[in-house]
Amino acid sequence: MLESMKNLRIVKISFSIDKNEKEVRTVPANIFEIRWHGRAGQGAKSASQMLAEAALDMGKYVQAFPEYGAERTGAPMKAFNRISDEPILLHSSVETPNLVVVIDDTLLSNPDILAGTNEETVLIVNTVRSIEWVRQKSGFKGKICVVKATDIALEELGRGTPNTVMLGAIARVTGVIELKYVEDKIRDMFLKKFGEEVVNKNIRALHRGYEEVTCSA
Amino acid sequence: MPELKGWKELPIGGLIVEPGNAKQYKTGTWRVMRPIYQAENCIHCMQCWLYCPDQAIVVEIVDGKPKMRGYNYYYCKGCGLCANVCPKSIDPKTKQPAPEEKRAIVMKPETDFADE
Amino acid sequence: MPLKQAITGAEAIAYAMKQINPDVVAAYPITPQTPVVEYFAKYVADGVVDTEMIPVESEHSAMSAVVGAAAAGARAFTATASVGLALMHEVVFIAASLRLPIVMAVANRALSGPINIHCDHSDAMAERDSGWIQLWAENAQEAYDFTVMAYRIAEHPDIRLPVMVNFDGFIISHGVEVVETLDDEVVKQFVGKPIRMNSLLDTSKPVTYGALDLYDYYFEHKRSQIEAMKHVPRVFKEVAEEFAKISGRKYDLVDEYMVDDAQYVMVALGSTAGTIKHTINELRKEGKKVGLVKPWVFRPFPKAEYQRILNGRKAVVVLDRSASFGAEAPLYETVKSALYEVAVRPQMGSYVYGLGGRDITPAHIRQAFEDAFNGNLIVDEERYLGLRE
Amino acid sequence: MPLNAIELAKLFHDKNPGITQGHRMCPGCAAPNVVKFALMTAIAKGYEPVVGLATGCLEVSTTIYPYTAWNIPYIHNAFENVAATISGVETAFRAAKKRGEIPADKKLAFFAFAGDGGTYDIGLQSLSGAVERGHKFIYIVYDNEGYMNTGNQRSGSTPPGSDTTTAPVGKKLPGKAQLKKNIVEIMAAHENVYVATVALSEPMDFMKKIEKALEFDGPSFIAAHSACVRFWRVTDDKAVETSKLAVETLYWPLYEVERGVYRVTKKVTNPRPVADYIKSQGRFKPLLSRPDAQEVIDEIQEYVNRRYERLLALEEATKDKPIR
Repeated sequence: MLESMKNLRIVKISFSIDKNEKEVRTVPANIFEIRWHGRAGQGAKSASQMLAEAALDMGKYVQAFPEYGAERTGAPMKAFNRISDEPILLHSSVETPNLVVVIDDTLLSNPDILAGTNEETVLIVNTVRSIEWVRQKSGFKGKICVVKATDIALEELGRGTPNTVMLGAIARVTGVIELKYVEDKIRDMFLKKFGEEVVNKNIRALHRGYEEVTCSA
Repeated sequence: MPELKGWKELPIGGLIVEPGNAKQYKTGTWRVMRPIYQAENCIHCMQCWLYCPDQAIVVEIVDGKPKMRGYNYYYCKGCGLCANVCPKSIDPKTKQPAPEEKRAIVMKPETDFADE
Repeated sequence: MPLKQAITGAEAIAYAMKQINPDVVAAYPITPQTPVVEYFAKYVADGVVDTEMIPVESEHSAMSAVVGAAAAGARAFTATASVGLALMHEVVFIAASLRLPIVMAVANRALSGPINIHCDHSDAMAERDSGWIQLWAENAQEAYDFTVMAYRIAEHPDIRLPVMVNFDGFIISHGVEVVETLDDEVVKQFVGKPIRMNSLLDTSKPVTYGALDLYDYYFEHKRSQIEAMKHVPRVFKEVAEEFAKISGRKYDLVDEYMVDDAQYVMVALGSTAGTIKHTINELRKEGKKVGLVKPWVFRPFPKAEYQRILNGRKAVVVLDRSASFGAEAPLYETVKSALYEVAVRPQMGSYVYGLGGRDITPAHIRQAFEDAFNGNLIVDEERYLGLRE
Repeated sequence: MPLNAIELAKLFHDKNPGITQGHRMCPGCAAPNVVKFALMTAIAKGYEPVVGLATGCLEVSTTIYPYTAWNIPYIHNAFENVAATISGVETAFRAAKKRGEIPADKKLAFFAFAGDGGTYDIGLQSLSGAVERGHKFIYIVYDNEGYMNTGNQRSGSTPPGSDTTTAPVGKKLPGKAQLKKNIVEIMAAHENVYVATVALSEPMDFMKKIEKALEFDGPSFIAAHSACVRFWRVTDDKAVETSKLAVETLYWPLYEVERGVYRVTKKVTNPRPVADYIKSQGRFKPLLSRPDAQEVIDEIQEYVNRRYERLLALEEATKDKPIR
């Protein structure tokens, strides 16, 4: 048993819905939980992992884990994150996420999207449609944010991989990760393999996600 | 049989660390037929030595050449393979079994030697 | 400098093995162990290690090959899970009885059938009497640490037994967590050079491995195997103490969490222990005197520790992630049997949970604790958490 | 200089060739000679042998604790995994050499011995895997066509009509109905391999093939005709004679396949009828008293003829055409 693990205290993670409105939310215990919805092969698992790594660099404790079945490419899948200022002991699955991220808007009518959510939960969706459309499609009651992540990715990267854009949106909406740490991760991952240009493209995509995400009031 | 040792005295893992110690084990007691070597008929071709499954043929090197010197009965199980592969067991003319007095190896019942 | 990394348990183990740079790795892929082999194969392919890797055609051959390699004096490693471990079963026993210091990581997964790829402990429990030392990791950190410590225990001249490092399939193997890894050089120093004994490659001292051992000697050899296990607690503690010096992380035979004043103590293996700790934190805030005693070492079973810790507690609740059909669940049975000899026996309750990867949540753990608080434990009744009736 | 009895006697008259006296194989058993021929060749050629053994007669009889009839490094692991086991030993050797822990010029020869049960049947996967991976080792099956260690049960190698306890010749059935599995072709199909058949009655051919195997850069598989005098129901002195008959009737053709190139190493121009081989052994006696005996013999004869023709054709067709 680590010394630091003893005497856990309740911590609060602050996150902003938009620039003007600051809100402090008490998450279950001291952990911020994210659930990702995507299709196998779309990169939700990598995105959750990258988010965990960026949060680690910020001095947080993190978890990232996908839900595994025997599904193949294209099947709906989920991935999860936990982020905390304290070591995370929990090893159960995420039941009441603070944030739900949907990588593919064709999944919105899937009732799984709403599982364990309440009005405090935030939903971020990669879609070209409107917030209203998302609300109608999903029946979600809480805060909804939308970002055209695939379009942005196509424009910036030439490939429809929305991960980095989504991370930008998450940074903006929740504050659990900060852009500069994600930038560092992008550099770590791509610089050696693909060079400066790919790094810069991804960083641009990340920033556009941050700038272009829009949320309901 | 060696003295049966207690568990603390044995090497770990059931390992045997004394290479080839089966040589202590006498297999000669299994014998019901005994090969008798008749040196005068032997051509020292080493076929008996080559085929003895129990390495019971005694060989000596004389002037750089191997010479058959009979049996190590401590090991010989009496299978008779040596006699079977011995070229002197066959009459070269008739291709029939050679008469005993012409052979280099003759198999005799172990009971013939009961008095030893 | 120790390095904090967000990596999976599988990568943590492969990373430890990279630092150890063993002589031989023989392994066959099986979910959810596969990434361990994949990461390691990449290290080999990139020349980061100079280990000889044997990509065998089955787990049976994986264990057979590491037996051959270890008998040839090599520091050998393999990894498996579930039915892969079951396929090895025969040779798992042979590895222990030949006293070969092999290390094997097991990403614990349910045994078939029906086939299931998720976590439970039925695979390792089926090997609990195989003569292997069993270490059980709660998280990726412990999986890394135990892998670093394993050869020191296995190769110790008083022990010479194989070590199984258990870590929960998917939950730990595929879950990304923060792992503090040590410097390569520190690990290398700590693990040291292999202690080679009775090598098949030493033609000047030929040894015979695996003789036919009949009723006149077999029993004596088993007795000496039993004896080797008795040295494990002492050696484990020595190694753990040294490990604490390089890592700051202190291990023992059991992990005691908030037990000092605890009246209600839970016992569980693996990742669930973390969820229990989390729940204990919540219950403590509510003023409940609860704690956890988790076996870090399950074989040999730290009986004396359990007796010392659990004597006189109000209740002991044991959670098992495997069933023993027609008998009590393995961890419960073991703990209960240990408590037969204590002066003041606690109430006891047996809970089976999580078979085939069924989730276990703080609510389930609370439920089991509630039964204990309410005096509602029946020593001979096995209960189930998260099961639909 | 090719190895022969005289030369070997000079080398080994006062020392054991890996296997020693005091083993408890049946009197007249062929298997110890299979081992002896192989190990003498290796040692004569400057190699130090290391042996792995599958569970079986040879294993049981040579290592009854506290005795071992091996004065060289030896490991028995289990029945079905000798190839995987020796692949681990061989890999450890390469690892140690690479790391400079043993001298670079140390010449070890890794042998795996197994009976037909441990080769044709339960050990086939392990064998195939180890050969596919290309470990440098020599696998030798002493083929006595049944589970003789446990009292003559049928194996994939048992020939039709042979009386075994699990496929006995009965009032209705004529014993095993299936032909012997062609293990040699299975192993040859691994392609980057040296495969050969040997018989005790042809020691020079036997040792030459072991020499080739030692020098071959990869795995080798040797199938040795190995009479079980006890359950083939021949007298104790007949192991070599039976092998000779097997070769002369073409029941056991002597050939080799090196990376797909076939070579019949002993051409038999006037083969004796297979019936001579069958009638020489008591294991076929129950068959011979059945009215359908001739049918079974004819079937075997037909198979033997065709196989030999095929081998000659393959020799012709694959000449100078190694598969890799």
